[in-house]
Amino acid sequence: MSVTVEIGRRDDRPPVPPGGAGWSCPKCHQPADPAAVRANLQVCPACGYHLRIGARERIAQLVDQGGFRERWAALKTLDPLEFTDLETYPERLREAQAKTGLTEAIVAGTATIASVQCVLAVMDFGFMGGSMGSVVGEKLWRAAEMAATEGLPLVAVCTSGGARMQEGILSLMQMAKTTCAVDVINEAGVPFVAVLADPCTGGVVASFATLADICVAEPGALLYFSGPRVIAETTKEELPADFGTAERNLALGHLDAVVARTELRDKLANYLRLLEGGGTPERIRARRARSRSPRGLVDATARRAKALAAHARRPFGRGDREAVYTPQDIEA
Amino acid sequence: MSVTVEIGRRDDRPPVPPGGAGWSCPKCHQPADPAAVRANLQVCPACGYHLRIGARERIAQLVDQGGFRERWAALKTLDPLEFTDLETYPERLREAQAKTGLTEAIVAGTATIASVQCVLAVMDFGFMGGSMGSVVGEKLWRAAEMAATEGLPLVAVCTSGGARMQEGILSLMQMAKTTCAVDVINEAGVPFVAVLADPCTGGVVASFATLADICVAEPGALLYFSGPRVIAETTKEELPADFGTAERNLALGHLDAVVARTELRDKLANYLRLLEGGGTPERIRARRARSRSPRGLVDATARRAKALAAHARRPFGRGDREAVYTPQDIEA
Amino acid sequence: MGEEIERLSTRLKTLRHEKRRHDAWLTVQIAREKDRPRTREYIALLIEGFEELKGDRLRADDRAIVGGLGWFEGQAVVVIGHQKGRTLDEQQMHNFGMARPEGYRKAQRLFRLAERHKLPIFTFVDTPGAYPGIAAEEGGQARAIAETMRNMARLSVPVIATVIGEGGSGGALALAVADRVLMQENATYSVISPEGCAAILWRDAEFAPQAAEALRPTASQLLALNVIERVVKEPRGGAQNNPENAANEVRQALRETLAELVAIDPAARRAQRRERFRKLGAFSEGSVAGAVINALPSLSPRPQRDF
Amino acid sequence: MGEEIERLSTRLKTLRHEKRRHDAWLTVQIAREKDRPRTREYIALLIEGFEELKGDRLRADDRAIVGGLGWFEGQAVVVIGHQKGRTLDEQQMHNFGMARPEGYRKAQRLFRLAERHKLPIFTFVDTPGAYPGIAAEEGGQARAIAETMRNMARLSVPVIATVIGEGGSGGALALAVADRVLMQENATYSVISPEGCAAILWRDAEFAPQAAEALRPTASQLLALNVIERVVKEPRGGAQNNPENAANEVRQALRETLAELVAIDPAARRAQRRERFRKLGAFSEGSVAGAVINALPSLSPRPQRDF
Ligand SMILES: [Zn+2]
Ligand SMILES: [Zn+2]
Repeated sequence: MSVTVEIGRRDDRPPVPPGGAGWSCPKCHQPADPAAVRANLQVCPACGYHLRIGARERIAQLVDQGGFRERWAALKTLDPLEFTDLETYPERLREAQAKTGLTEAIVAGTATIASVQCVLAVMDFGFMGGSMGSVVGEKLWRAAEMAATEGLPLVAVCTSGGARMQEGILSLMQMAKTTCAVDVINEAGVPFVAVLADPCTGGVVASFATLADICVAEPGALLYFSGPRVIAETTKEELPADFGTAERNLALGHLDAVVARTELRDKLANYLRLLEGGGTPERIRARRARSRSPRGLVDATARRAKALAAHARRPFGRGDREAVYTPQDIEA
Repeated sequence: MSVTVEIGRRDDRPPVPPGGAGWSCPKCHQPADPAAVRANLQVCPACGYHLRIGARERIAQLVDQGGFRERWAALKTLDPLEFTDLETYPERLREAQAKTGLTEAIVAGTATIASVQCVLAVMDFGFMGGSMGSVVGEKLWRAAEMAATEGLPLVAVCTSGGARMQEGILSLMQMAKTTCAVDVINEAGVPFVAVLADPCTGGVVASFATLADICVAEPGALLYFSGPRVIAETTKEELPADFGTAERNLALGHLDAVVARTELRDKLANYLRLLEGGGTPERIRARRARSRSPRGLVDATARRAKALAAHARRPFGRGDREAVYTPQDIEA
Repeated sequence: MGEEIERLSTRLKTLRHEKRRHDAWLTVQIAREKDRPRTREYIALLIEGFEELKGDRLRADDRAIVGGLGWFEGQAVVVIGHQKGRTLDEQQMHNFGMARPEGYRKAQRLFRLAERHKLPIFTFVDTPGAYPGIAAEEGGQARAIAETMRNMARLSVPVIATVIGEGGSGGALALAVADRVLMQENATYSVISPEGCAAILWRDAEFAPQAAEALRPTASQLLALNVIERVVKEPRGGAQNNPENAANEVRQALRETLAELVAIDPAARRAQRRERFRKLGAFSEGSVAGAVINALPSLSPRPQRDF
Repeated sequence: MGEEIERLSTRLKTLRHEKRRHDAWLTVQIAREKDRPRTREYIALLIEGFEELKGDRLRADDRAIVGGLGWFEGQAVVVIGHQKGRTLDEQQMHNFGMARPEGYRKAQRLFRLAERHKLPIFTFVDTPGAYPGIAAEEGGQARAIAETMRNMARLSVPVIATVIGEGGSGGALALAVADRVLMQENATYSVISPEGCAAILWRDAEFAPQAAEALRPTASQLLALNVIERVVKEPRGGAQNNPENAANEVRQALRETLAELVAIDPAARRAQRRERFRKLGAFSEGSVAGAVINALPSLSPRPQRDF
């Protein structure tokens, strides 16, 4: 039922940073060569400002060469509420599709990140503000289910303005649905790592994204449930200048780390290997067999190969169980 | 091995409030008839100030007539560290025993509280400041184990200045030991209710006492881990006037309720019945059989009898399990 | 005559449309009605021997959420609900039913209590939404809501949520990841308030009635979308006109629903709860003819009452 | 001659007593030595690919406790420890290793991560005690410590605690409800600081050396009391004189202890952990002759080293 699409190591249509040839950083205003900015993963070489990137470019940055197979690309949103504001929902969808070349605000599939196989789901803020409707929820569910079934870790790169109002209550229900998807993951004992990119707000940050085993954000990313405008209108409180930034969230205990985009790929691979370090010998053997496939090891560095070997050595001992969670396992 | 002692409904040596015949409240300074104060459970009739009471008087206030059998009374503290400061530890123990008529800072046994059978452990601040040493820890362990084994709820009335320094590291270890005792209780799925009386501090409030299913305190009770003197010395911070009070702790989310001593008995019975309301039909039948013994129902009021009947009706449904906890069940 | 038919048909369509809008907006008004019974009123009318249990065991007791233990028809239950209050003083004390992270964490710790002692859980949903304050945000509002949902999803005990007023956004859903969601006839439940939706999509909050219509927030509409299981009748004009009668309708719905849930094995109940939320959504899986998944029943609004 | 024997014998007793006091107090000084390696140093020396994981997921990241994931000899482990810091700036940043409730809750959430992914846990204990501040108290210090202990007790994964400096009171114990407790030769572990004990019992903090002797806080004394399982050797004069060597001793102890624990079934391991703490205490059960329970081995302090 699902359609698979190959995306190369480098996106063949990388978004040129705003301004084209005469680009200068929106933060530090330093001019830079767009090609150099692209080569620096769309991060300003002068000040480290992280530009927003689309789902396909993100995938290209993270995965090994040829290391992504898209799944569930045929899933299409319906218009269950026949929603019309100033435009109809189908009109808005068509515009978003034309603008991004995507069918929905999320792209998901199987991936290899620095030789570690995983399921990867990446959101795209350019598609209706990365809003979460039925298709985003369903793809996340399927990604989680595949991770659980195949014993693969799940990586989600999240950027979203929140729920998709045009699907009304059903968009709200995606918060519960994706939360249940995390429960599926936890029950299977497979790792789940979330990367929050600018901006990540509303229903996404208040559901699956912040329930990951490890939750990191890109520098400067804005993260909040209620936005500054709503807060100001409702409470008249004055917001701190760095309200909602990744750095502030880190200090407030809500993130494991802030990770620069240039380090993200290696960090993700290390996180995944470490979290799998406690799996059963069976699972590790299975994983190892998969990782030995030629493609998986193409660009593995010596360090990674060493970690992989160490990973395989790891005996955990007897009595280790696959299913970690029980119905009674209500944790904070 | 354990010795049982009967304590009557009313203590035959009730502590006269300080000042004897000419008593006046240490808080509101209103004079009152000592007998009236005793009849009011050692609570000032004018302002509601709760006087400190010893373990035996507390038990007499809480249990039904003839409804307490002391257990483990023969447990005696050793002097494992041969501890000597200005006095030896054995000397301090003898003084405390002479002063209180107790062998240790805790009295424990089986009890009937407003017709509800339970295991009851009551601390005594008069015995070396209610400090927790090896015997306090062991009695709590045995009380918890009996509760778990017999399917009885545990009620602990806690008042303590903290760990007993004269037992050195072994007193510290009682924090871990009593915490493990709570785990025994939780694993068995039996209710545990703690009452914090003035003062309850240090190692007791940082171990079993605050891990109860329901944790209430008496009005005005002081509750803290580190005391005002230590805080002032270490941090030079100025303490709020109501620092550590039960009322402030309630507002800070650390207590379920503040319960006046005059309502404590009925509240405890209601809490225990409610928490047992989800037990298996088998356990309820067993409890009901016990509760039907003549003594158990002697002073049951119509309301209590009704609640008891309702309690027995309660069908929970299939698939209900005795052991609620699994090793994986790490909760907040 | 064909022209006249067309003209009348258009007119009828317009009128039906206007009636839908009127009905949706009217329901929003009733759901917010100041005198409407709140969680505490329902607790007083439905629960015997209620013992309130306060606090999140971390740093605060959030009065926008009330919780405790009590007897429902002889069965001990844990009850948790948003509390709005009726008078202005009460409303301020309860922060208009807008919970902070501390409130959601109080709910979580009461879930654990229920789970440990195998007590069914009733939640009452009545909130404009989670509180959008700086301290609430920085105290982890997002994750508090997410965790509350996840912990509800994991419960092995039966959970029934009843929407009794406004079911506003994630702040409402956090108490509604239940086995069954009941909803009073005049309650609403939506992803965003009509005013908020209008301000964003129409760029003018005055279009709230239009947004209310578009969001389909009423009980009968949500029943058609499978988002709730049951509409609970209210006295004519709304629950505030006869709270006892309203409570009796809720009581009957809770009794029947609980009996249904108790008959299910806990593990199966939990699996079904997850499946319930898994199924919510409307999408098709392209290329394959007839492979439309999660198609919905007709949404044509049925008239619910006459005013 | 009998008189001379008595005189010499008394003199010897006094000298031995003074030596014990001297040794205890000296160990307290070494345990607090500013240049002594701290948790971060041991992580750097023992753990490969360490990834620090911050935050309690509630409201703060307490820098008095550091935690994360890393490889220990090819096995992924979760590491959690008090962090004191060495320079004054570092010490202030880490609040001298005195954790707030946020720190203990960070430890708890890392326990959950370890449990979910079946990773063994290493803790490093090095704190004068939990932070005694108003906000810490009011933020639930007492329950945070209690919960941390309970959650450690419940873990099904292996847990090894190593006391590497000061093991001060409940704030230390909160990270030491472990399957095995290791302790460096010059570390201390006690219910209260010698100064605090002296201030209360001698009514004068100047009697700290006397209190240090009375509390028996040294590794060899605690081994005799069954409070720890193993004394880890240090380089002559203390770990600060050769951190690599000190770390290698810790590495060997951790390796051997982990191997021992991994061979035990998780449920049995958890039961044994509970039993370990259950047995700690010294009491007799009166009337019955010979019924002395938990009698201890001789406490006569054995000389550990020459200075
Ligand atoms: Zn720049
Ligand atoms: Zn008075």
